[in-house]
Amino acid sequence: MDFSLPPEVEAFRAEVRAFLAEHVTDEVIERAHATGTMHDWGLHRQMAAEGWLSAGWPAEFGGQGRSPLEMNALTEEMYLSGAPVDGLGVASLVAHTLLIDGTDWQKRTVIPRILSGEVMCCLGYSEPDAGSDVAACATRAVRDGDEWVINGQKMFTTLAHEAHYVFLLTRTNPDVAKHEGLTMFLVPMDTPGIEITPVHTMGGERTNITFYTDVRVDDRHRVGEVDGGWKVMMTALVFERNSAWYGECVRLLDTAVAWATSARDADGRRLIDDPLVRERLARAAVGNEVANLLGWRAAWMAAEGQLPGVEGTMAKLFTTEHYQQAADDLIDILGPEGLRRHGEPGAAADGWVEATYRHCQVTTIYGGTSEVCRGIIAERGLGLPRSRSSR
Amino acid sequence: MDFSLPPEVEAFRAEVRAFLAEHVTDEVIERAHATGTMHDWGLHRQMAAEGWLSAGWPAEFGGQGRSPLEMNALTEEMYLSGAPVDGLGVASLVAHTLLIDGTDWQKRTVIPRILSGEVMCCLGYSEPDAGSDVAACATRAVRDGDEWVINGQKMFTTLAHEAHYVFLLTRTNPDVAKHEGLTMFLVPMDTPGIEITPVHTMGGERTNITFYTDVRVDDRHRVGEVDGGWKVMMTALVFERNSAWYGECVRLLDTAVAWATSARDADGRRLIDDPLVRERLARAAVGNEVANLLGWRAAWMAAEGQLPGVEGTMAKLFTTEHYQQAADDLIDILGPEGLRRHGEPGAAADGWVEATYRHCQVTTIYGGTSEVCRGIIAERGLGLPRSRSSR
Amino acid sequence: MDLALSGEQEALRDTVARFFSKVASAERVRAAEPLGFDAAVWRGLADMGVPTMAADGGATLADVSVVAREAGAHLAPVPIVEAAVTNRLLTRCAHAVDDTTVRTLALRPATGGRAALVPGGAVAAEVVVLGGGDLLLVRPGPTGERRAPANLGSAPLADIDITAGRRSLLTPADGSAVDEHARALDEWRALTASWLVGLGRAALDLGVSYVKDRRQFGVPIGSFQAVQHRLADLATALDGAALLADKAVWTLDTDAPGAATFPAMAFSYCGEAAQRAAAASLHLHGGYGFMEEYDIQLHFRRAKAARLVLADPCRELVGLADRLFGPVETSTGAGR
Amino acid sequence: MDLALSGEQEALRDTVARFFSKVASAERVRAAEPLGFDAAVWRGLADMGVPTMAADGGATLADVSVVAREAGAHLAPVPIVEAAVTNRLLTRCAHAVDDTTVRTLALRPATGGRAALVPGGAVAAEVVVLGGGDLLLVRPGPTGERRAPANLGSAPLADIDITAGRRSLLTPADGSAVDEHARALDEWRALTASWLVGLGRAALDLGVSYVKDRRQFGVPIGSFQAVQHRLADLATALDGAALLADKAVWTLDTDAPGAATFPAMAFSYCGEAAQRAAAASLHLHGGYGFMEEYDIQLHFRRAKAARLVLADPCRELVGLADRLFGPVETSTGAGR
Repeated sequence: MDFSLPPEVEAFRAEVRAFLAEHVTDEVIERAHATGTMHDWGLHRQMAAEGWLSAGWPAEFGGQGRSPLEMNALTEEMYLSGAPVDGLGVASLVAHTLLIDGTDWQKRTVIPRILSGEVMCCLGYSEPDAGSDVAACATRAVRDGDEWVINGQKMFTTLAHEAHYVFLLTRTNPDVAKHEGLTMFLVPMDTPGIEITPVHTMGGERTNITFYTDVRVDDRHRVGEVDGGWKVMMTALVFERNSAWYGECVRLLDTAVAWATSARDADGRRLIDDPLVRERLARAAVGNEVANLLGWRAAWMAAEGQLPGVEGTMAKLFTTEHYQQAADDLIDILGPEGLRRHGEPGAAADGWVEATYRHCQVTTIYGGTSEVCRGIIAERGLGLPRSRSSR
Repeated sequence: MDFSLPPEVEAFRAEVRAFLAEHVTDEVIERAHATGTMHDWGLHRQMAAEGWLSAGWPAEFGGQGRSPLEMNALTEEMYLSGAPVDGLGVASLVAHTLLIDGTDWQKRTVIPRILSGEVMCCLGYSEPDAGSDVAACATRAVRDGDEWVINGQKMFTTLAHEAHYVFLLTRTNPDVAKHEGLTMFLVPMDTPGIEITPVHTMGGERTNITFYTDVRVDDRHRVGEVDGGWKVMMTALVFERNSAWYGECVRLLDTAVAWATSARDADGRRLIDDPLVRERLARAAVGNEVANLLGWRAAWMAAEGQLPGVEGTMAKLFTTEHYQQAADDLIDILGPEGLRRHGEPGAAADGWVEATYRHCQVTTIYGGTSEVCRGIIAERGLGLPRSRSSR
Repeated sequence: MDLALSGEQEALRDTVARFFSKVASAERVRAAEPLGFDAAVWRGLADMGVPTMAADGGATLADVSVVAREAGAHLAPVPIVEAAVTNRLLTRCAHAVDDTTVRTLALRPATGGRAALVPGGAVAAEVVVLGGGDLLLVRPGPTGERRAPANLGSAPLADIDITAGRRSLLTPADGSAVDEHARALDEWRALTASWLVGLGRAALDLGVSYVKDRRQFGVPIGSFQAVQHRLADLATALDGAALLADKAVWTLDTDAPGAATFPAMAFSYCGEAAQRAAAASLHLHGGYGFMEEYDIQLHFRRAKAARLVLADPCRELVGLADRLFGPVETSTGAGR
Repeated sequence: MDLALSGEQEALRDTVARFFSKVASAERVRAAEPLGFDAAVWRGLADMGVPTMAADGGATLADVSVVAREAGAHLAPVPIVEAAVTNRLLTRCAHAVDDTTVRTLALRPATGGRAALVPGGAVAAEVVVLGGGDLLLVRPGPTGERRAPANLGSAPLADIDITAGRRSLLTPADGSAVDEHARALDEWRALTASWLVGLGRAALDLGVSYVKDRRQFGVPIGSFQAVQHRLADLATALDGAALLADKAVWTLDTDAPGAATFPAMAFSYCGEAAQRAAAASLHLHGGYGFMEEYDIQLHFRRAKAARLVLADPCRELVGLADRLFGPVETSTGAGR
């Protein structure tokens, strides 16, 4: 066994770290925090210019052919830097899915523009009545000659207000089993009939509801077969970056440790010297390492040519549940002063623990809820009989 | 609101406490611990002589007509004393059930002998394939004139080796829905064809498997209607004493506090002065009070003429889960010395925390598993739709 | 033993609940953010005489607890627990009180001339502060001038400068200033515990309603066993919490033996139960739980904030240990 | 990065697993209670050269970890981790070692002439003890004379009287006696973490098999969502634990930067994961889980005992904090 990363991965990591140290300025972080939009066009295009949007892509797409280990290092460094990179994640997921399930035209016209940082995508899966049960999708697409006419509504269309395309799951056949009548489209956001309503969340992030009224798209925007949308969904799921939150966990702990080291109690003792504080910080540190290892295991398996389906799910489940537990413990150690929000004078830890406590709650929902993750691990990992209550 | 007990309850409690202080000697406790039989004939008959086996019974049965509050005080004191009283609980449950569902002959001949401490009962519900799903009972009873012929096997027939009767659930009709073909019997244990195999458990308690081979009993031993056994079961369930473990939780905490007050660390500090020890002791103390209040609420509701079905279930669930959590935390504070068993020279807390850690595990199983309890609370208490996976 | 509300208390509960449903609806609670104060709600409670009802011996803490629980259930944007406790404290100092004035107390002694994060401090006309061993009544000047820092619970917290504004020394009739402040703080703990039970049960109700209505995979998600078991544990914890809060209030009203321990136990346990219930309910809402327009996020933020405004919950438990097991022995030298 | 066992390690694992399956079956484990030692198992491992394999540089701790994990999975009644660590320590003290002799070390320094509850102490011919700042090799005389107190884990613990029997002073080649003991203790932590992962996964497997077979209400109880979710969380925790234990061993083998922290992290986390897995599996067995004749109670008792034999787990976490965040500042006077 060898837990060290190959020199070329460490070298790449150092390069990325140096870049991020320069470009992920406090201003970038503050702007994302203030707007709730976890995407920064400036940073995004600088990263594209470095070739890192396409770092994991083959040379024929202008990529650098980076390995899964290098890509994991890149993701980890981005999150460790605090960069707002939700947009990059979605763009990458859509591009990868197009590479597998897209048409030649899509590969030729859309992928290069995503990888160059020119265009941004958003995901249109969830609906008011289709959350974890995403196949319950009711947004209708009806064929009309070479076009499709789309009507419906999508929830949580994060980044819709910045995106050029929505990766849209629709129902094209209501008369078959629910997984078998779905079709995926990549719809330009400037198509008439699309409306965006902002949705503000407890964590400060902005998301959107998107409405689709008689939206007409050419059939060339269809991704995959007619009624083959579920297969495309499954492809896309593989590219969810499940260990991304490890970097956020580290930022949280670093913030809390720095605070506890400088803050003193009424008797002049450093807070970090209180056994009850030390115990919780240590527990958070252990969880962070477990999260880190579960994430790297999945990346390593991918590098070995294996499909880390269950293992990636474990990394996602563990990391996000641990993140919430740690935020809960660490805001407690701040005491009353931990209540002040970021930007308030004198806020403990500059209010970042408070912000994290609100933000982290959503991480067990998107990219597969903890309940869905547990079901996958139980059935696919442990081979337990399919639960009668989950599907 | 008034959380004080009425003077007559406090007076009764004081009387019980004085009695138990005298009769629940170390010898009684040690003997129960050594044999694993949580029943002591000496103590049992002394309690009968005081009239406390029938304390809650009307005068016509020689009872004292004690209220549910007085009876809760009695139970609480018995458990606080560390007395081995499983037998008393089962005897009382069977007697109460007979009072409601028994025949005149059963009421006349069996109840008085139970209440006088002369005879003991055991419960024959569980089977190898019928645990929480007790209605899956396969032990067959077949009518033969005025007699029934019983064949089958029962698990966890605790106290069978001391009991005069087994309260035996049987299947009399295999052709109807599983709840509708059951019949209850009160079978004398000296009936030919009953065999008892001891079963030893991790907690030190002895239980039994009982085998029934062509056991012939007269129809007068049938309790309730033919095929009406499920109704009798439901009656009996009401008389499970669900808050009994509170007393054990108090004994556990008292033991740990006494130890932590006398033990000192390498620096000569009392263990109880360590914040990490104090925190866990305080947490256990809070849980004990919650357990106490949930138990008393159920008793108070019964005293008010209400049926505390969900509330009794909550008391059972909370108290036993808390008991396990507390035992887990409190054995930890003892450190390595907590590993020595009772009877070993120098064992921390005389080994009682170690013994409790093993013993308490069973409390979330018998008298309704935590899973069954949660289902009851969810469906009956919260009105959630029946789970497709639990029944 | 009587674990039910009295007839009068039931009537009070119903009156207050009706009032809050009308005047402190979720829309109004949201509209009162970020400050967390609604003058109309305060006026309504003042008209009912709630702030001083237990100050003059006319009502008990148990009566205030009935109001506090409804206030928690509706997240009513008023520092009613603080006012009730402070008015009692002032009365024990022979200081006149009234229902109109918003009053509060600093939970922790002032340090460096400042009482930090006083609940209700951003909207109170009078603040009782323990400073230098004395009880001070501080009138910090117009509320507009006070800094009300944005905070997790959207509560009207403020740092009170006890060197500015008018202030006067309070003299308790019996007991020291420190003891009387400790007494007020335990009353605050017990009543806030009750407030947290109200919040926790309301959060649980939101969760239960949601899972009964919300369908996924063709069935209500409330029929999923994992959902059911989680809610059953929370319902049990909240029933225990309600009993513990009720008993804490009762021990204070009757000066029962548990008066030294139950308020701290109740505050600790009710806070934990409420926080767990709000968190679970939020998560059972899926993505909707995080949307500002859904109510459960209001409960979620306030549950944690109401615990934390006093102290790190672990520190509270250690403080409880002092009451339960006696103080830490200081004679032996250095510790770890 | 390579997270797989080497070909040699796979072969070692398979060999050892086959050996344990035959010689350390559950029946044999049970028969070895209460002492917790089976001489035939020891002899088998000695014949394979396991006790000294990592003492002479011929094998790594990672190789021993492969054996330790299988030993934990089978609850093999031998102090193999202790022996391997002690033989390495003795080698660093230029003291000859061999595979036949059962050796162990006292985890905590001796006090009052006694090393308390030494793992393997009841059956070891040689015990290394840190006493008065020195490393002592104690030969406590025939095992029959030693008191092996009955204990939760049915482990061959004993109190070692370091004033009786023969003893000699050990002199480490480099580093102080205290440092070398600390090093051995971290090796013990890392290998015991691996042992605990083996135990935890075996316990989980028992639980998974049971819920697949056991039918109630007409279906396997493994189809109940609450059961599934509980097992999924445990499987995840145990995978994390396995990675953490592997990394801890690797940091020691390679003297990587994490060598000062990972062994303690692994011991803490793997112990918790193993204990949770054993407890959950026991409870999923219903009443059968408590029967002595079912195997899961063997795992349940040993999981807790293996953690506790070192120290209160909370104290271990605080010790880990010292490594992660530096020692507690002692300059400022009295604490709370």
